[in-house]
Amino acid sequence: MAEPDDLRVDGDLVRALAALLHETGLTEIEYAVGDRRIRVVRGASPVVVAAAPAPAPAAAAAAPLAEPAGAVKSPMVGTVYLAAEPGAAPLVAVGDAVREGQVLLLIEAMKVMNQIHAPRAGRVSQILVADGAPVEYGQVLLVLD
Amino acid sequence: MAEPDDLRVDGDLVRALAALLHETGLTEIEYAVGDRRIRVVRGASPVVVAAAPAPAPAAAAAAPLAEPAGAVKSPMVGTVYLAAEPGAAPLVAVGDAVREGQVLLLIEAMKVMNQIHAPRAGRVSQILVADGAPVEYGQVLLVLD
Amino acid sequence: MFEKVLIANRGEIALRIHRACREMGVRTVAVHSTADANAMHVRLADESVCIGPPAARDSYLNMSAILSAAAITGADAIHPGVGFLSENADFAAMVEEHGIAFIGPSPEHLRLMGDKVSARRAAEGFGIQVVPGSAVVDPAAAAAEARRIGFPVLIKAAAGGGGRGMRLAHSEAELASQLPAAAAEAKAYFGDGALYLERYLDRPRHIEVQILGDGQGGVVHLGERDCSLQRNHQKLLEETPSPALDADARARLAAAAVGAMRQLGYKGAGTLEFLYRAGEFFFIEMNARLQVEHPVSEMVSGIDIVREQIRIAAGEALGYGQEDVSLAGHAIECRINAEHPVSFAPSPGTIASYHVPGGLGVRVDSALYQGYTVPPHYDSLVAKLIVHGAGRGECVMRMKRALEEFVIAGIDTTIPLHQRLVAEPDFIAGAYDIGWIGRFLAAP
Amino acid sequence: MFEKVLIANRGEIALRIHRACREMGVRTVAVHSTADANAMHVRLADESVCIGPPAARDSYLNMSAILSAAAITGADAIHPGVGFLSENADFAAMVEEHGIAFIGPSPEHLRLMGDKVSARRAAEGFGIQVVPGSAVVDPAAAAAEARRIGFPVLIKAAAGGGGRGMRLAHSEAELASQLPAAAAEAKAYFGDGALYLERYLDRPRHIEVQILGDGQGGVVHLGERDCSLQRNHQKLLEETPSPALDADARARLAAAAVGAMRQLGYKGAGTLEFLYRAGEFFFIEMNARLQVEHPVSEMVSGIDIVREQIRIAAGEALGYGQEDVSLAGHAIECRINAEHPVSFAPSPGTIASYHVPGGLGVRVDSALYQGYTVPPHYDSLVAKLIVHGAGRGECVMRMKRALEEFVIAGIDTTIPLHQRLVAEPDFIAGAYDIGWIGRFLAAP
Repeated sequence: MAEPDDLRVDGDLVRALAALLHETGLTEIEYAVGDRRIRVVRGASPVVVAAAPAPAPAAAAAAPLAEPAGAVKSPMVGTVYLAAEPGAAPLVAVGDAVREGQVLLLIEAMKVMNQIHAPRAGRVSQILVADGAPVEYGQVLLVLD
Repeated sequence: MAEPDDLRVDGDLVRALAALLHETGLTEIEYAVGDRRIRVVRGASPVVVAAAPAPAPAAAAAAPLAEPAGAVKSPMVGTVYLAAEPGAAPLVAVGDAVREGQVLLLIEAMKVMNQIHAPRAGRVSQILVADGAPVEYGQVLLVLD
Repeated sequence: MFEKVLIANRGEIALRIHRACREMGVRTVAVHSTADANAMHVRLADESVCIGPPAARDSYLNMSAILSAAAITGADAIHPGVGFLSENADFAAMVEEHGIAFIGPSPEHLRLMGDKVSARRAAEGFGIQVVPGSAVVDPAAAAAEARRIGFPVLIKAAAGGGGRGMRLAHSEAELASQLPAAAAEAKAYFGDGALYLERYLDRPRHIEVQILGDGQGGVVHLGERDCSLQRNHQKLLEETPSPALDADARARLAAAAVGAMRQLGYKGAGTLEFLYRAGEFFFIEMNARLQVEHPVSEMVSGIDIVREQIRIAAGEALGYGQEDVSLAGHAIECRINAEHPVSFAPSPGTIASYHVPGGLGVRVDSALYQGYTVPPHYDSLVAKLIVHGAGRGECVMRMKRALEEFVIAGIDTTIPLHQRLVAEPDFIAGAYDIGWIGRFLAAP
Repeated sequence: MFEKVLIANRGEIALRIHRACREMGVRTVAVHSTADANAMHVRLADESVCIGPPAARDSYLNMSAILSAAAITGADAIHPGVGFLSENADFAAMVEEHGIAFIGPSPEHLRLMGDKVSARRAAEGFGIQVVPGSAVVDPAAAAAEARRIGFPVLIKAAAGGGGRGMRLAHSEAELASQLPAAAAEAKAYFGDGALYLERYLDRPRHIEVQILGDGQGGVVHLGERDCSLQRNHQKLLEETPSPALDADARARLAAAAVGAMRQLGYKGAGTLEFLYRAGEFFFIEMNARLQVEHPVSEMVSGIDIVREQIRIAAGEALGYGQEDVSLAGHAIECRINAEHPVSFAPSPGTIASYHVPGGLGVRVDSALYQGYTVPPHYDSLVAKLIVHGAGRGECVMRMKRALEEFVIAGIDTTIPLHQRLVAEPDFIAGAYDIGWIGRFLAAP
């Protein structure tokens, strides 16, 4: 008799069932013998992805699909600067603790410098843009812990 | 009691159930005997149907999707006759026992009368065409028990 | 020629512009709202920039975001498409101030044609007949003017468009009672309470002339379009040539439009719109931009209007005259909207299946694809089905069979309405006016 | 006009014919094998009849099944399409004997043009130059003939086609050794061991002329097509006009073809195929039927060739002369096959996703749809992408962008091959001959 910690996934079994799904056109197979039970389901979802032509590369780096909880996103299109003026020290660095409202970055749009403020206090865990880089609306600039 | 290594998938069983799903138009079958249980589901697979414009009505009645085991199908396109000549008695009627090779129907194609013979002995359980009706290739003409 | 064109629009017209650029070897930048991240033109463009949230005022109408996108991508021209900023003279001026070419007419001409009163005055100056009428100064003067031009009269917002805020007055009493409400409505819709009064024409046709001018003396027309089939002033189906015009009327109309644009020194693609009734044309307005229904003119002329816009904006001369333009056959466009074909309720949603008609003389301009989700934030036009044929009869039959083949599932569309339309004896006979659709839809 | 046309074919050409009928108000009967029960033309036709199992000899080549289908549906005409029974004189005669119209030339003309030797003799009779050569009577006479026309010579099956069984001989010794094998091959492929010997032309172009004749004295041509881009004698890409011809050569070619068809009293659509080299045309054969590549001629002429076939078969006169036919712009067709783009291995299977290019000047003739399964039983042509433009350069750019937009997933297709092709400097320059593709594919 199998022990509970014996419940390892049998890859070959899953593959065999998946092949059966394809072969038969089924979308789900459930199988149980005693206390052992397996159920495989094939969704009808691939259409969306397959239907579209290959996406063209985005101008700016696309925002990551899963964005971190403390992401600070760009409110506008423009060019990002990490320092108040050329040659000056960066406004913030990874590891810095910041106050709510503190200026984190600058974004130049239409020849105007816009300050990007910390939405809350926290610690800068990542900076995702380079000085002078173009940014698009909604792009994640940096992450606060 | 089934041993753990008894959890082998019976591919033939799944295939048989899949065929049953197709044949019956069901979308799900669940089966249990003692502690053994199987469940197969067929999705609504709308792609094929949805992608194509509404099908036009067929000239002749389309062959039924699930054809009976003893179906005698038309080997040609033409006009079917149930009797050897106008006004004569039908060659066979529902309930008749027929010998292998017995003439069941006539199909006129290119002004030639073609005899349709019984592929095996049996009893006529259904006649699915009317005298003088057009038939297409593969259309079920009658069914032998 | 430009290196890189930023397309400041969305949907099928953005794809239309992308295609023209691609065929000219010009790179494209798509700008888009967050709602359009998966749009076809975004996928096909060389580069794309997200410029704002779904609301148009924060994205497709956000001038500074669009200019910033042009700056960070190094675009040397902006095509504004149709709607949004395409007729905004301030935007055109701002684009040019940034050293970027605006693919459209000059800001001065946008300004001139953007105001109904100044456009009408300009047309009169060019010797084109306008619907008799004038600006409303005060109620007493309006009453006197109405008596002069004859009741019923139409009250319109001077800054308006798209039929919004129009009111009909059959008598002096009605006029007096309508004026304050019309002014309030004009103020609310267009930020300007100024009104305009004109003669009401009974059952006219809407006929417009497609013009191309290079601003260097070259002006040609690509024939007229009959856009009388309108529901609530929204065009549903357009065709060229108009079944209502004879050769003489057609020649008079084209000569008037070309003459005016030559005098103006117009640069770009533009459309002069007229009401037509009993042999007479009355100028109503000029759309100093590309129009949704431009494909029908392309089908009969063989001229790619968007390519011409781009060439003209790049400083090229037309390089051909009217004698080089030959208009062959007949073309019809059906606008397919994501709307219920009876209730006209908008129907955004995911396209479960999509199959376009093909074959000879059939063109589809659409940014749909299977699996695409039509967002709820923008207008409902999702596809334009355009057919071309040797004659009008052949063309109508081709439209019928193409509509039969067109599958858009998952959302409601106006395809069934168009199928009814092309089977109507009045449509087949070409006997319709701008009120026809309203009566057709109201019929039991 | 006919009431109901039976379409004795499958795939995109069956859909093509259905569309023409539909636009003429003629009802359609689709016939199909069991493998094609879900085909697009079957779904769209007014009626459909299953005529046999997948093998073509039992279905699409099954004359009695097709005639029976016509009888039970009451069709009054049969369109044979392309391939299958389209050039079968016996079938045409049988159809007519049953009181049904055959949409194609007379059985006599099919017979005349169906045999290379009689076709060539007819052409010579009409004053058209043929490739020097003659039928092989015996080895000694063949050697004498080869000396007369000059080595290298080409040995062909008299009853052959599609390039099958052709052999090149560079000397008398080679000729002597090739003749028996060629005869055996001709016998095996075509059921007839008769051979034909002709001068081998070095790197000629394949240029053909599209003809329409009404059998009542009316004959017009719709210009030429350059079909030199062939792999193993299978055309891959066709265009009109040919980039190789000047106005004089073009006029001579058209005049020869029209003159011949007028003398013959030809009824229907047909194509005279020529090899062209250094200003000289040599007749090779006539296809007395619709051709796969007919759309390019439709794009430049605006004439619906299938509609004309149907009108002619119904006894109508053309109703226009050569002076009424104007050929405008340039057109290119890419044949998209369900084959691996490098290995050319056939790739039947289910279409996982399908998205066709659209916009100005783009036409797709295809019976594919998302979810359709391409059966393994028939030829691999699954789509024709045709573009039209004002000039050849514009047309090539349009083809490039249309190929970029075309999505056919789930099977391999030749789209990537076409993408390479339209980017090749030789293709862009129009500098290719019938051997070009072979050299291109053999290059490392």
